[in-house]
Order: sequence, then structure tokens, then C-alpha cells
Amino acid sequence: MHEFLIGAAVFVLLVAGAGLIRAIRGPTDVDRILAVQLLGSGGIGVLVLLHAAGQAPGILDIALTFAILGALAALAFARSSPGSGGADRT
Amino acid sequence: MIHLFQVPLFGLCGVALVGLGLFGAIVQADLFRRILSLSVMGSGIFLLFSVVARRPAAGDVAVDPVPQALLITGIVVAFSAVALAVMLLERLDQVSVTDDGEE
Amino acid sequence: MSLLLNGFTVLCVILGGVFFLAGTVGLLRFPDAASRLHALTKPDNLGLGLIVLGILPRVADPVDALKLVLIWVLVQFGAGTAAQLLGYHARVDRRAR
Amino acid sequence: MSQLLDIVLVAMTLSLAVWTVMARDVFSATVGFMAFGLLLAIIWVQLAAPDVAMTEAAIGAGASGVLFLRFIARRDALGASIGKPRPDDAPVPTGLRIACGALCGIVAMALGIAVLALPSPAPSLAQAAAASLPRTGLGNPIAAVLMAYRALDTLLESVVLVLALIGIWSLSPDSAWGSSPDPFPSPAPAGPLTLFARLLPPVGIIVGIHLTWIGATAPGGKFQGATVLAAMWLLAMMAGLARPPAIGATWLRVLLAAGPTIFLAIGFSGWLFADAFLAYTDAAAKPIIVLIEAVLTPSIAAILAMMLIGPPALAHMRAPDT
Repeated sequence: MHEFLIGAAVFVLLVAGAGLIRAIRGPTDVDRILAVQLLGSGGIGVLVLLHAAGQAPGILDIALTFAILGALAALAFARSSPGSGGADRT
Repeated sequence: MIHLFQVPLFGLCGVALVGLGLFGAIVQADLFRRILSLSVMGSGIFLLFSVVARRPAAGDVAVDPVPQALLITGIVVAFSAVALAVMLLERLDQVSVTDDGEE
Repeated sequence: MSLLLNGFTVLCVILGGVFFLAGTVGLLRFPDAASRLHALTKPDNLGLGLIVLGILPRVADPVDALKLVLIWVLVQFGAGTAAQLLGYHARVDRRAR
Repeated sequence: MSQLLDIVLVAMTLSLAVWTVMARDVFSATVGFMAFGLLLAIIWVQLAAPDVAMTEAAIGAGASGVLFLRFIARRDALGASIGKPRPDDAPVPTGLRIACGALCGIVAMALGIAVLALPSPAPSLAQAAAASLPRTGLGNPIAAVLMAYRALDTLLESVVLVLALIGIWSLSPDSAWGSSPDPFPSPAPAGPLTLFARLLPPVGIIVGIHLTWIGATAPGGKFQGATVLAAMWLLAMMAGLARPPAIGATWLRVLLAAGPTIFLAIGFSGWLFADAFLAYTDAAAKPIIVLIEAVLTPSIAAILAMMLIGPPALAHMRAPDT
């Protein structure tokens, strides 16, 4: 079971990492942020799997930190660009 | 004996990061890119440090806590330096813009 | 019982992995930023949800179980909010160009 | 399998580092760096350093991402206001590039030789640190090192944070000194962000305190907890639910200085009650450490949040025509 969980972690990491091709290709800034968001979720998945595999103590708290801070950079970016405050304008 | 595998692997990864970051910090013309490159270099040094912590220390201590604690301090101090650098750069951009406008 | 439990975990984790794969394929293949936004926020968090579901019966400590569920909820919530703001940003960006 | 994970992590980290250094577009280089920080955190889990991993997750992946993406968004706005596009990769002559590459390669090679020739068994202070562990009453050896064995480092670190913030504030023009930073364009949007900023902070504050508290016995600690707390304040400001404080406000200054000051005072009291600066008497070690962490955490959180929103009036000067 231990081997399966680590193997699954490798798979998720590789798959989420493959999404970074979108960060390289772009074309817009939003695409690039999306690719990192995907890697963020993948990284949390990897940490959860490593926790189940008993890799180190306290991994869940690391995953929790990621989960709380994960969206913050994207939000800060969207909020710091002028004219795109996300207000309900149509 | 996992450290026999991890020490050279992550050690050389850290070394490569230091080299890459140094290269970027010299070659890049954009100051922000230089800050990014220096951060990569710093991460390489941190990685080297944690590899040192991973090596079997004398006695029955599995992982050496002293380098790890210094690393935590290092990451926070490095962040405050980078934050200062980035803000300095933003101010520099603004000052150069207003100077151009006055001319 | 242990066999059943292991089977459940394996099934959920594999399904979760498939959803991660679907998310990546969507991110790479969909034609514009808005549909890629969709590719990310749905399958990806379902993938994480399934992995959490598969791990959940394996944790002994109820606090850990609570943390697992909290992680999933926080990711859902954060990703959804980020998608809203980024979607708006993408629209403004495209109009400006 | 664990070794395969290590190899995949190293391969991805190295490619991302190359991408961060070489990418043509500034934005994708920044995004590459954020992904790089994320992977580093997983590497530290693999290296049996969960405390470091958590710091990297909070600072390296979280706070740095906010700092960098905000910088780019605002620089783009500045560039747009004067009709200057985002700067591209500047042309450095190829010969010079190759020469620099060769020199950096030599530096890396020398380092690499040093890494492969590390002495064995490793010289270490671990035993000295472990010996003092029971006296501090802490179960996490890293917290014990930070708070007892090398408490001086931690004290100086909190002072460095204050100094860096003073440095950032000093960048504000004289006319704006003492006023509030204006980090986000107003009006704040209604809708999803507001909801998020109302619902997340209660959870985030509990998690932040949890991380600080658990640091005594398990991976965690004040820096990680403080970063989460700072992020919650930042989120409230982003959604317009909290106004950025004036940097001249007395309460803010007291909050920022309280942690380092009390830490320093306890350090000096070590001369009175124990035998040296920053020495704790054995019986009182644990309560004193808890006291220091309790005052230091809000201070660090406030410092980090104020760092991320930057000095006052950087925003006002963005567009000279308005």
C-alpha cells in the first residue's frame, strides 16, 4: 500500500506538472496563473498521499497552509491590476 | 540508508540551482529578473543546507535540527530582503517615470 | 475488511488521478482562457476530493480526518473565488487588446 | 518508489529553475518561480524537514507569490500609463553570455566537489541541542533550537523584519509619510471575493494559532502561523473589509515593536535570573518561551502584512496624469 500511495503521488505530480506547459505557452497571464493553481492543487494532493504513506509528521499542516494561501497570490494579482477589480460590471 | 541516495541527488540539485541563479543574476538586464534569479540562488543554498542537515550526524539523532532551524530563520530573512528589494524597484520605476514626465 | 479498505483507497486514488489527468488535458487542449478556467476548477478539485475520500478511512486521528476535509473545502473555495476574479480579468484583458 | 519521487522532484525543480532564469517573458518567469517554491516545499518533506517545508509553503509559495504578482500587475499599470510595454529579455551579447555561463559553471563545479566530499560522520551540534531539549520543555527539537539553543538568531531575525519594514516605509515620499498605504484600487468589488474574505479569516485565524501552538511539539511555529494570520489581514484589505492602517498610527507601531521588545527584555532579564543573556531558568523555560511566542506572533503577522501592502503613496504616483 505504501508503494502504491507514493506511486500515486508521483503520478499526480507528473500530471499536474505537465500542466505547466500552459504556463510556458501562455498566451495570457491568466493561463499562466491557472497552470500554477493546478500545480498547487496537485501539490496538496501529493502531500495528502505522502501523509497517508506515513512519510513525515505534520504533513497535513503543510497541506493546510497550502490550501489557505493557495488562492491568495492569484487574488492579489487580479485585485492589483487596475480596472479589473472584479466588480460586478457588465 | 536513504540519505546515501538523497545527499548526492539533492546536493547536486542545490549546486545546480546556485549556478543557474548566479548566471541569471549576472546576465539578466531587468532588475526584477535579477531579484528572481537571486531568489533561485538562495533556494539552492537553502537546499544545500538541508542536505547537510540530512546527513547522519554523530550520535543517534536522525535529522540535525540546528541547520533546519537556521534554515527557517534564513527563509524569513531572505523574504524580508526580497520584499525590500521589490519595493525599492517599484519606487525606482515611479521616480524615473515622473522625471520623464517633467522633462 | 482490510482488503475492502485497501480496495476502496486504491479505487478512489486512481479515480482522483484520472480527474487530475482530465484537468491537465483540458488546460492544455481547450481553446481559450475562459474554458481553461473551467477545465481547472472542476475536474481538478474533484480529483483532490476523491484522493481525500480515499485517504479518509485510513487516518486514525479524528483531528486528521477533520483537517483532510477542511483542506478539500478550502481548496474548493479558494479556487472558485480565484476563478471568478481571474475570469473577469481575462475578459477585461481580451477587450483591451 | 520514494527514490523515484525524489528524482521526479529534482528534475521538475531544475527545469523550473532554468525556466525562471531563461524565460523571455517576465510574467512566465515569475509564475515559474512560484511553481518552483511549491516543489521545494515537497522536497523538504522528502528530506525529513517538515518545519522547513511549512515555512517554504507559507513564505516561499504564499507570500512571495503575492509580492511578485502584485509588483508585476502594478508595473504593467505604470507601463500602460506612459505607453511603455512590459520589458522583454534584454539582449546580452552571446559571447558574454557564454563567458558568464562558463564562470558560473566553475562555481557550481567547485561547490559540487565540496558536496560530494563532505566529511563523514558529519560534524554536528545536534547532540548539544538535543541535550538542552528536556530543559526547555519543548517536544519539537527545531522549536527548541529556535527558542533556546539559538534564541539569539531568532531575536535578531525579528529585529531584521522590523528594519526591513522601516526600509520599505522609508520609500514613501515625504508628503505621504505617516498616512495609509493604498494597495488596492477602489472600490472593492462586491461578490465572490467579499464572501471569501468573510468566510476564510475565521478558519485561517484558527489555523494560524494552531500552527503557532503546535510548533512546541510538532512541525509548525510562529513564522508559519504568523504568515497565515498576515494573509488573512491582507485578504480582508483586498476585499475592502478592512482599511489599511496609517503607518503613523500608535497602535500599529506598538503592535509591530511589541514582539522584539519583549523578547529583548526577557533576554536582558536572563542576566538577572539566570546566568547569561537570553538564558532561562529551568523551571520557567516553557512559560517564558510560550510568552515570547505569544507576543512575537502578532508582531510578525503585522510586519509581514505591512510589508506586502508596501509603503504609502506608491499607488498615488502610479499614473501622473490622474
